[in-house]
Amino acid sequence: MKALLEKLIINYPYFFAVVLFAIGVLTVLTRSNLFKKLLGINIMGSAGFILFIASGNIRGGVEPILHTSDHEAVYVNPLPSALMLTGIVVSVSVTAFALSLIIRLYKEYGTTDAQRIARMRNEVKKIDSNDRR
Amino acid sequence: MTAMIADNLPVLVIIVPLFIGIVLPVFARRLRLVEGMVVLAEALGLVGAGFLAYMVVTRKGADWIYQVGGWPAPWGIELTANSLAVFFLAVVMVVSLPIALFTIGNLRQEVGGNMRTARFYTLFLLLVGSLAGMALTNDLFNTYVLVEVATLSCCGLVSSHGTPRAAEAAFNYLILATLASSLVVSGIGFIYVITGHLNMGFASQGLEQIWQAKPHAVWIAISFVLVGFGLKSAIFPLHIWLPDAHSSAPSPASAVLSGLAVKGYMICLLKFLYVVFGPDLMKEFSVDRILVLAGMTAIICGSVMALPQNNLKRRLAFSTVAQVGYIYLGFGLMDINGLAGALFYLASHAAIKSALFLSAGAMISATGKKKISELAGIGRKMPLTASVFTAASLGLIGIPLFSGFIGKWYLIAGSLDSGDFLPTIIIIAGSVLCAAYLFPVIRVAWFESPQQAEQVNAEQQAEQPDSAAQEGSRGIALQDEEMHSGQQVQQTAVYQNVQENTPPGNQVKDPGTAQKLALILLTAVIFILGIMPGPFIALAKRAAAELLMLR
Amino acid sequence: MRDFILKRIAAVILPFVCVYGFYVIFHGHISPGGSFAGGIIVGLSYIAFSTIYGIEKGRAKIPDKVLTWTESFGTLWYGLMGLVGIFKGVPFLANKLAGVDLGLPGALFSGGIIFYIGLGVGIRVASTMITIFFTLMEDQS
Amino acid sequence: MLYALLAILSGAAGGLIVFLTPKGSRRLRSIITLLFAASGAVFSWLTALSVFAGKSVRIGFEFGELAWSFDPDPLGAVFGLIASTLWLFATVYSFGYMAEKKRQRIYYAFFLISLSATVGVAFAGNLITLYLFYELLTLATYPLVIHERSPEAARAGTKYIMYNLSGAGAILIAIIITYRFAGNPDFIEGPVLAGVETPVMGWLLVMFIVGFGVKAAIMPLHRWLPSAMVAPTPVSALLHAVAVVYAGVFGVIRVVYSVFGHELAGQMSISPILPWVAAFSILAGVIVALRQDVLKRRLAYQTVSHLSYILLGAFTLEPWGLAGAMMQMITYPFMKMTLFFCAGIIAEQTGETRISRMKGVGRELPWTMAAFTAAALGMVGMLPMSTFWGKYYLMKGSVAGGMWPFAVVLAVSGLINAACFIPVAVEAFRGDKIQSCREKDTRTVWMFAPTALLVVIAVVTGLVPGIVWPGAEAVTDWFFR
Repeated sequence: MKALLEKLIINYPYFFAVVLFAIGVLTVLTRSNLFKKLLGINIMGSAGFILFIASGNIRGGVEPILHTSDHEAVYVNPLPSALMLTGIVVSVSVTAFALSLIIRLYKEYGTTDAQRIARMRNEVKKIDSNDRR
Repeated sequence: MTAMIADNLPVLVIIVPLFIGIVLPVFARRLRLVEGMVVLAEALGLVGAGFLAYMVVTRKGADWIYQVGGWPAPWGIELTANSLAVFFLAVVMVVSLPIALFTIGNLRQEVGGNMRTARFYTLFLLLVGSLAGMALTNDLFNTYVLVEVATLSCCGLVSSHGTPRAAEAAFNYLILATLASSLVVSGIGFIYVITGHLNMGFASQGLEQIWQAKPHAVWIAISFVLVGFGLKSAIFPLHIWLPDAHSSAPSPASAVLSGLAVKGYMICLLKFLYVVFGPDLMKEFSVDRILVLAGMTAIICGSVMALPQNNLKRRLAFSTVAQVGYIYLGFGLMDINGLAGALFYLASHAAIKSALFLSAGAMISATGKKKISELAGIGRKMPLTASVFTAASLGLIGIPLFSGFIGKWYLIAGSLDSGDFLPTIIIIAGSVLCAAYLFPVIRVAWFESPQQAEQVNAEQQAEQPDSAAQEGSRGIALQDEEMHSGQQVQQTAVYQNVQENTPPGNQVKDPGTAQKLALILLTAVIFILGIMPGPFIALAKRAAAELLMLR
Repeated sequence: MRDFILKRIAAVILPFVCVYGFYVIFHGHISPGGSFAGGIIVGLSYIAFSTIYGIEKGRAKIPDKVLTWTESFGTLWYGLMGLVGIFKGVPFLANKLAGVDLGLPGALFSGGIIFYIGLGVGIRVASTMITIFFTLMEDQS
Repeated sequence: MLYALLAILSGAAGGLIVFLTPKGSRRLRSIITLLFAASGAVFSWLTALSVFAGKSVRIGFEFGELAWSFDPDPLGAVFGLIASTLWLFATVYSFGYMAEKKRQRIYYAFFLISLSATVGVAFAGNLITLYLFYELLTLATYPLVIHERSPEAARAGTKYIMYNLSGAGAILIAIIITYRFAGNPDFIEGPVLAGVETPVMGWLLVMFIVGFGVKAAIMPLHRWLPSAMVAPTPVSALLHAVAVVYAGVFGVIRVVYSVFGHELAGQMSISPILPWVAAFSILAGVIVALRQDVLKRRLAYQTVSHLSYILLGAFTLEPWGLAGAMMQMITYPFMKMTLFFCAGIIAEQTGETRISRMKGVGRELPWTMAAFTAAALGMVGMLPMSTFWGKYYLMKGSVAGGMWPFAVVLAVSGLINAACFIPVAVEAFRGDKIQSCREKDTRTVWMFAPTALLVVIAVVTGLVPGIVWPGAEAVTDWFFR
């Protein structure tokens, strides 16, 4: 038990990643508000980023910028951070796109609740076909 | 100059569509120019893919590895032009060229506005470029980025109609696809944490050495990747986004989504499983059995769910769910015939499903009707379109002379080789069910006149009471399109009164020349793959052998 | 927002914000940050201008056409920089191999084509942020 | 030899040309149809004659691993001959039957294309070609089944497709297994699986027989056949009593004699069961037929029974049995088509389809009912009719193979057949005239002429069986050489 706890404390970024991931998934799947879904997605994405970035971290390492004086220093792995920058770009575009979709839906239905939208869509269709008749 | 191009072909095939696509919005006012550039990009891509395939096939010995920026393997990004890559590249280019042709001249009406059309083309070419990249890349993170580009392009294509329905479908797709991306990136993260490499070859070597020490981490990585790509490629229980998304997109977009995008994710999954984890690890963690099981479930469930759909595009979308199952089944067989069959089936389904969606789209946009029962007698008004639809349907069912037959032949051979008889039966049952959901369409299109359709509709209506109240949930709403057919019948009757007064075939006729050319090209592909599968199946077999014997 | 103080302060600060954004873009290869972060700062400076002085005024400053051009050619610039390697007979995006002078580590003009690529990416990011902002605003109104 | 190819292609070419004929031109369409059906028959005859003369008529195409070849042996030649000849009769009958019906163009087009597919099945030189045309036959006949365009027809069509594609699926699996063990050699080079050891031999045979058995309407797999009777009468007569179901029967014989060979099949533990399956179909089919009131349905179930006669003969694995099967195969369709044609004439002239309401039909249509009576006698297997000889050799084969119970089965079946049809014929001549009979016109002539000719042929071949015996002999000699 103690060993497990120690492991947990040493690897706390991973633990947080898992927790964040769970929160994100839960939010996406259980909330019917579109904004909350979007937030869940972003939280989930952050979990992935943390996982990646934490993997590059080395205890006592220095930032990976070339210091001419100190060749012996242990550098933090910069690759995961660089990669996650790309990931963040992707996540930004996803968010922007999703927001524009949400706005589109809000303009149409006046709500951001997924279930309500589904219900209203069915009603709208009914009215439409009645009109046509 | 030629040497310059030939040496850099792997990267050029990717960047030419990408960069041509990106500058398109600038020329939005001159739509002709935009269309010309799209076709040019596609043609260049096709020529490049063909030439690359030729070079790879004639090349002796090891794969052609292209180092981007000249950086060697563990640090730089590699592009590997092996048999699998050129096979999928050829599929992408051959199928996307007709789709691009099909959009010429009639996309503007469907999407609305020059700028929107140009942006549609941008997304289309981005998707094509990223699919080409997925085929070629040998880097885990690069794969993720390309997958994301493809996913965003797909979402954009789905929502390009601009209707609230499309926006909703696109949003659901976006949420689930991003969930899948998070899973994939976490899976890649795990692989990176375990091995310290992002290059597929190095990661694979690392996994081989270390997996026994960390079986749980490897298992988590495998399952993340499997579920992530499974969600993106719509394997059965994870397919819920697909019918809405694929049926509410404009038909060229549906064609490219169902025909190619889904396949790209499957190729990624294939590379992750076979190249990164390797066949041994797959067997160790019974991934092969999971794939076979998932494939079989998808075949049956997808087909059964397609049966009650009355909306033509929804029926086709559910059919995609079923057909994805065949390919997964082949991936899981771990047998050279099965794997080659799956790859061939992938190619054939790409062509067939594109042809189906395009011809269905042509029918729908000509008549303005979406339901199968309303398309009665369309065969006489749009003979070419309906013929293409019929040929593609027969191909999907697996009639000899069409490409689907060859794919099924090798899948069955593979499943017999693997010693399990159940997949074989499922494959056959799948084609019978496929006939069950496609033959009614053919019958209605060719052999029914509108008056009879009305009668049949009325009878069915009497049998099935309106079940609108029970439906509601957006993701699982299977039949929501056909709930109100009662009102529709009345409307059809009005329409027919009009029709009887005006001479038939007045407005409804085959689409324009470019569209016809696109449909004919796709049908030709289906036939050529069916009658002379030799070189393609040889390439698929080579790819399968490379995947299986990599270790 | 028609707040006088805000407008005055913005008038003073925003040019510096914009310049800072370009600073971050140009120093991407030698310090933390880079073209993405810098591009966002540039874009945000403009977005702040539009929010404070009104959308119409913001739009007038940068027409749609210009946005489209910068967006497309920011990326195309990246591609062209990549093609330098191909024209020199070495792989795509090659830097040192293509014979570009890498300069001294730590100097501004070092890192070969990275500097120029960063410029293209920064412009693209900035214009994309602005486009996204306008798209969202447009939908709301 | 181009004859085989021409025989196959003439149907398809004719079908396409008929498609292109303008809407009103009935006469032109009829001429084209007749012309191409006749050319199909002529070329089939020419091919068959060369085959009987021992010449090689092979035509082959190779694409990658799939090789298509047309290479009829005597069995294929006989089947092609029967099918294409009877097609002529059915075509002429159609001119009368379809004259006032809708959608003739589509009808004649697919009628001709089906000829192509059937001849293709007959002349197929290897398993893959056989499979191809077998599938094409299903597809080409589908539009004919749903020709009425009623919901009932649509359901029947779906059922038809489902059953036949499932059967084809079983065949496909079996073909792939065979292919992996033995490649794809021509049938003419002797049994495909001779000298090949496979661990799944029994299953293979079962799969093949189940697959072809769907079209051959072996009893539990027959259900599509009665529902396919919604099709127009010439289609029922030709396709669902002869061509399509014969394709199934032909496939079974092919598998037993050309894929396995009678020696190998004889060694398999499953082979003694097979004749019993056929015997079950014979009795069950005809008993169910007895209970049907709709004439066409009764005929359909009786078809189920009679197809199994042929299978029974083939499953005895005896020369005499096979000879009987071939005699039955050659002679039976004449009688069966007569029955269907008569049923069609009755339905067209009086509107009656139910047996219970056919009293007195003979007063109105004496010649039709005379032909019906003759055909009914043929079904029973009485002497002046050619079917007697089929039954005779079948019984001989059963007894020669030491399987005398099957002779009893055949005899009992003959009695039940008598109970099926003789009362109908007798009742038709009793009672009052039917009120609702329509005037006879040229249509009746077109319909009656082929019927009468069929009866005449049946009587002549019955009296002089030597006309058809060489066909049966050639097949028997070929497989038991």
